Amino acid sequence: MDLSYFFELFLGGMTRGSIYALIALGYTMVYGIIKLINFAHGEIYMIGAFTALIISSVLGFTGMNSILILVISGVLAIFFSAAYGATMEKIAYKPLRQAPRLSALISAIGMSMFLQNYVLLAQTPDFLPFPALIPDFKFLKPIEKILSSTQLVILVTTAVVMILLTILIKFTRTGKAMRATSQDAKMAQLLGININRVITITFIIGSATAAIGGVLISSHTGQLNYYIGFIAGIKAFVAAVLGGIGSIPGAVLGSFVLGWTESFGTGYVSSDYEDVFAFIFLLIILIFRPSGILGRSQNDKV
Amino acid sequence: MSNLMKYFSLKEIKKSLVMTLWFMILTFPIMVIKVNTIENTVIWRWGYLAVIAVGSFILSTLWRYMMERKSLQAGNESKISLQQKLRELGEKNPRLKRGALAAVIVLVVAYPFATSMYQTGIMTTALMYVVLGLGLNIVVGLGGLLHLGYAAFYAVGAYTYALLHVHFGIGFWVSLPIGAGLATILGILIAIPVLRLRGDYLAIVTLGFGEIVRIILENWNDFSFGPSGIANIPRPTLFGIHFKLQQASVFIYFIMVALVVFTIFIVRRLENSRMGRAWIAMREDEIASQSMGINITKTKVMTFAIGAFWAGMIGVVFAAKTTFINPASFTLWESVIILCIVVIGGMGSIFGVVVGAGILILLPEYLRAFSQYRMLLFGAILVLMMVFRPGGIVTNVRKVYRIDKDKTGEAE
Amino acid sequence: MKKAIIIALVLVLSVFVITGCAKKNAGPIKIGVAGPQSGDLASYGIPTAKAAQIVVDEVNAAGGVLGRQIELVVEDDVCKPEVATNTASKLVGEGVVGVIGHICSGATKAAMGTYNESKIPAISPSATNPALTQSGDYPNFFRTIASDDAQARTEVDFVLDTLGLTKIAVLHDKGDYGKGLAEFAKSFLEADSRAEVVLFEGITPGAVDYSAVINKIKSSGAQAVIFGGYHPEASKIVGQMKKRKMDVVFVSDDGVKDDTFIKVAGEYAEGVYASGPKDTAANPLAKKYEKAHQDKFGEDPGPFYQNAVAATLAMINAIKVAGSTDYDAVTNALRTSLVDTPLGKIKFDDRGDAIGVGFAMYQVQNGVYVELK
Amino acid sequence: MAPILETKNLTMDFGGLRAVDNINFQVNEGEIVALIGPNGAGKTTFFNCITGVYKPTGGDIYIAPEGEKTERINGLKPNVVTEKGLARTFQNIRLFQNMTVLENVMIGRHCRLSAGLLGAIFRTKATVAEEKKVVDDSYEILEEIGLTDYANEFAKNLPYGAQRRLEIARAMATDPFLLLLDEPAAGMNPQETKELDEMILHIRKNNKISILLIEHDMSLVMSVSEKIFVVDYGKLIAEGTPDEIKKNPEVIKAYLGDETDA
Repeated sequence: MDLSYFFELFLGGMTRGSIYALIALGYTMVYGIIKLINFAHGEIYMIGAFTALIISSVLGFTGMNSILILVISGVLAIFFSAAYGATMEKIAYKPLRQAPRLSALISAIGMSMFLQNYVLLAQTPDFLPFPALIPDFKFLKPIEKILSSTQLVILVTTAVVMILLTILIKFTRTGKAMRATSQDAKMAQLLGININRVITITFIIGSATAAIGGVLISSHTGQLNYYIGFIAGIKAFVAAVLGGIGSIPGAVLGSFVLGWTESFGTGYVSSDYEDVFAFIFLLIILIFRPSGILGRSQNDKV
Repeated sequence: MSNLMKYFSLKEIKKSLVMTLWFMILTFPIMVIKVNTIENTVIWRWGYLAVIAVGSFILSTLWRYMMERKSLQAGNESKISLQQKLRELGEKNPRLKRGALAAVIVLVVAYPFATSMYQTGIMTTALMYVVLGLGLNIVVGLGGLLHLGYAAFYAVGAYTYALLHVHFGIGFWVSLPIGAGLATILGILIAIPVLRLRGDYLAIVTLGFGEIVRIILENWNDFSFGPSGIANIPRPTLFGIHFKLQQASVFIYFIMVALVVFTIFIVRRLENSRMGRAWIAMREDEIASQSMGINITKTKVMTFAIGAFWAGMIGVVFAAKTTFINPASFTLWESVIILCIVVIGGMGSIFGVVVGAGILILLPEYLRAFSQYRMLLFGAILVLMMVFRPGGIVTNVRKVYRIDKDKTGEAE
Repeated sequence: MKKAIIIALVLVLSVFVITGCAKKNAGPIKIGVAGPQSGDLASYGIPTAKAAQIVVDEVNAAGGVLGRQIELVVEDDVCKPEVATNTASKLVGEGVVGVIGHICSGATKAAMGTYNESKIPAISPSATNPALTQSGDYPNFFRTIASDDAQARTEVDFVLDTLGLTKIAVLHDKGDYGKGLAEFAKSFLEADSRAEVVLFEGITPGAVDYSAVINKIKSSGAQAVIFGGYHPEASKIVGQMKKRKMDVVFVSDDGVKDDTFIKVAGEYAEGVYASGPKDTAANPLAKKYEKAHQDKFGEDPGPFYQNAVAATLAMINAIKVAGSTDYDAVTNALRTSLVDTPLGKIKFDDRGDAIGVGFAMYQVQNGVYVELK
Repeated sequence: MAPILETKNLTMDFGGLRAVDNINFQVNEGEIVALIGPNGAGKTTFFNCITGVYKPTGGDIYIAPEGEKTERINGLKPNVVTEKGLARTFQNIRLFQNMTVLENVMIGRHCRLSAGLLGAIFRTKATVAEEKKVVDDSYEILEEIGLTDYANEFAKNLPYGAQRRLEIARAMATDPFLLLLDEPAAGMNPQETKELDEMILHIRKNNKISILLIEHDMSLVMSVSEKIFVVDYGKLIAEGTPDEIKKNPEVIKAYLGDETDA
């Protein structure tokens, strides 16, 4: 066994995992509150990335400092993604609260197609290079072969976002309202919680984390097009389910486990079947823990 | 119509203006600024802002009007479904029913002769999706199991025929039952490990299963010829007669008509049988149905298997129709489109699936005039359809049993 | 009841038989253009439609061919085989005498059967799958681009002979094009005693990160990577390899020999090798049609534009030489009559490949692809 | 009289929580037995153990239908338990909402029928006859319960009281020797409760079914049951005739005391 090879795969899996995690967090939050597989979540991530690309290239012409560009375009990406998320909820999901769950799923699929083609038509179907907004850190020079500064930023951001979300949900009023809504929306409403507001806030937060993901991941891969949200969304969904959908630490853990599965599967077997490993692993986990690694078992009350 | 006037009141106009402003902000970066980081150019398209402004003003007003209409309608529950109306009409006038039936038959038979080969091809595709929709309807609509990997069974059918032809020279008619049978077996195999999973967990695992099948077909060259696919698959023959292109397309059309009739016949019989009732009971309440003596394991495996059967069968037809298959035809989107047919049409309803397939398959074809806006409109239509008619176009009606009063009287 | 149906049927049928009788007229000669016009691959199909339009406008302005005007019928196949069969039957129904297209190999294979039975020749500017010409199943198929195996041969020869590298990793994107090419490269390498294939793997397009594959390349000790696929994946892989300071030569294909690759990969693109059609920039016809595109559409032409111009010119020339739109005469003319195109003077061999259309190796030097002589 | 249902030291743990604690319990043939206790005492869990929804963690459950051997049914699947002749209703109504009333009852007959896939497709003689019989039988049950007017309505459109009765009709359709009713009177008005009272007695008389019920409505419990078991915190604290239970100080303390508070 070559230990350094193992270690490199481990780190690579971790990078992948943290990328998935940034998207999976939003997925899992929305699911936790309204039990909807938000198929269009990946598109929000894509729109965040696109907004950052647009803003940063406009600012690029002004010759602004690159850190400032990163901050401004990041903030605007978060703002616009959140706005898209909230608007999408109002249009495509809110009228369907009482409808069969499959209807909401189809509405989400429709939204996903709409947003993809909206960006395709308004911008371009081609891949565009995404500027390297994150500078190379000097202190990473000795280990740059193993860990790039973008990777480090992604890892740190994932950790910070997860901690902030956990604090938000555990300790704030809004968080309590969210938990109450996810447990029993009807009851929460009776207790005077404005569940419409809670759901909107959830979408805003979920979309904001997706936007952060969009900006960071695009700087990591250096390119984007209108379609990047689809695969990333599916993977994040798998990660969220793996960890136990609805659970925030679960989403992060699930993402890392998925990242490692893919990384080790590729490294020790073959990348031909990368996704197959991921899905088979998911299946095995679900057979033994039908609610995911950290998911609460949802026994029906009889 | 009179309450439409109120949307011209100051208050409503103000609401629309707020929405307009919101959408102008929302769409600003993506609509107005077009960047090209390859050429390093930025184009400002202020004109689009005006389009967005006018468009969202009108749409926002229209939206609120429609929403209000919808909530008004929600009040009166006694909405009779289209299917029920038709059925009642048919019962009242048996002659009308027979006449309509005859007209439909004439239309169906005459269609390929009246139109071009292209139109026949499109209609054949639509008919294929009718059967696929009916098959998935058993799993999703009747069994209540959210299945996102249905295209895998479709692929099994297509590859069965293609590979049987390549290796053994076996023809269409022999492959048809084999393809359906293999898909059924695969349906059973996938059902067993996922028995314990519910709802969305089932959805993601079936999605994964569909992807696994596709990836295997892509990677395992020795078996499936990989991504370059299998070409020159023969079209169906009739008693050894090979048809010319035009005739063959008409022939496949009639094969599909026959298969649609066959499917509707079987599915109708199943849905009102002991087994069909068990499927619906499982959909309605798994625990209660188990407590009423239904073997959930067996029922679930059955829905998966029978659902897969149709996909396998149509897969064989698909291979024969396109004469070329590769794994790219069996992606997740394929499964999603079939699911959309079931849900848009109206879950659990045969008539609904027929309508859904018609809309979803023919609409994009006729939306071709809008070429690049096609998928955009398609997405928007899916959302609007669900928002304004979440139960699908056709709401399902259960069989009405007539009881022979005298008989039960005797039994007492 | 039954009787009524039968009578109705007979009536309906007879009406169709009467009206359906062939109506032949001496209107314009119709030529079909098939390829993706919408969806994510539209950027590969639209340039072909534009090329055909430019050539046809020019011919029509000069009085057409055989005294008749040419009319283009553009149809969308979204690059999907199942759609392509419908597209093909639509074109057949329109009465086209020849087709420029299709663009993607899979869609082409699905459509060719329909054209073959209807005796219509098709010239593709971009379908590179070797089986299209080598299997003998598509006698009516021609193309103005060289096939994948020729390209793989060029790449392998370059790596072994010119660069003198022997330990080679072959990667592909699991797609029709990329995997086919990679498999040819692998088999050529294995047939050569000098070379050793240390890794053969497919990567997943659209994946967010390729570090695991890159680690694998690193530990395999490969001196060169031959990649079959398109530029988005190539730029991700090259970028991540360079970031890790890996000193491995990257050789790729026509899907990467695209200026977009250089723009997307930026500094990391420097030194990358790619095979591509021989440089035609010096060809006067290529210059002429490039300018025509600029004049008409105000932008640079897209991928396969010159190949499509060549295909259209060849088709029209064949009709002219044949003196009719008869299938046998036209295909014979395609095989025998030399035509001047942006790709040089070409005609087609018995299998349908254009003679004289081949590949050259390019390298990114100072941000542009430079042909290596 | 031999017990047709008997539990010996039945125990059910959820993690650290013991919901059912060593309960010994019998129902004799033809009896109407009530199981009472404060909310959360473990009554429904006890039901779920017997009917196979939960697998008990300790003890045994035996059934001995008339003329058959005693059989241990621990951990059998709910549908198998139902086949063996125990049928239940649910505290929170679990009807098949989008099926008609008649179909709901027909589902109850499911385990007594045999038509399979081929039978359904080819409409064999046996299947047609069976289908006809199941419709007739189900209709008969609806008549007995008084729901014939609603036969072709969706279950979800029924008034509340009728939904409760439909649950009982559906359970009866499985042809049980013992009917387990989980709070059948919950949410009913006194008039409806009184009708329920008569119905329960009628069912026993007419169909020779024994009945075990969980109930909060004391008037119903006292008037229909012959034997009452009282549980509190998962433990059996008393058993006896209604009169005995009324006088039992333990029960008054644990249960009736609670009631008067509320």
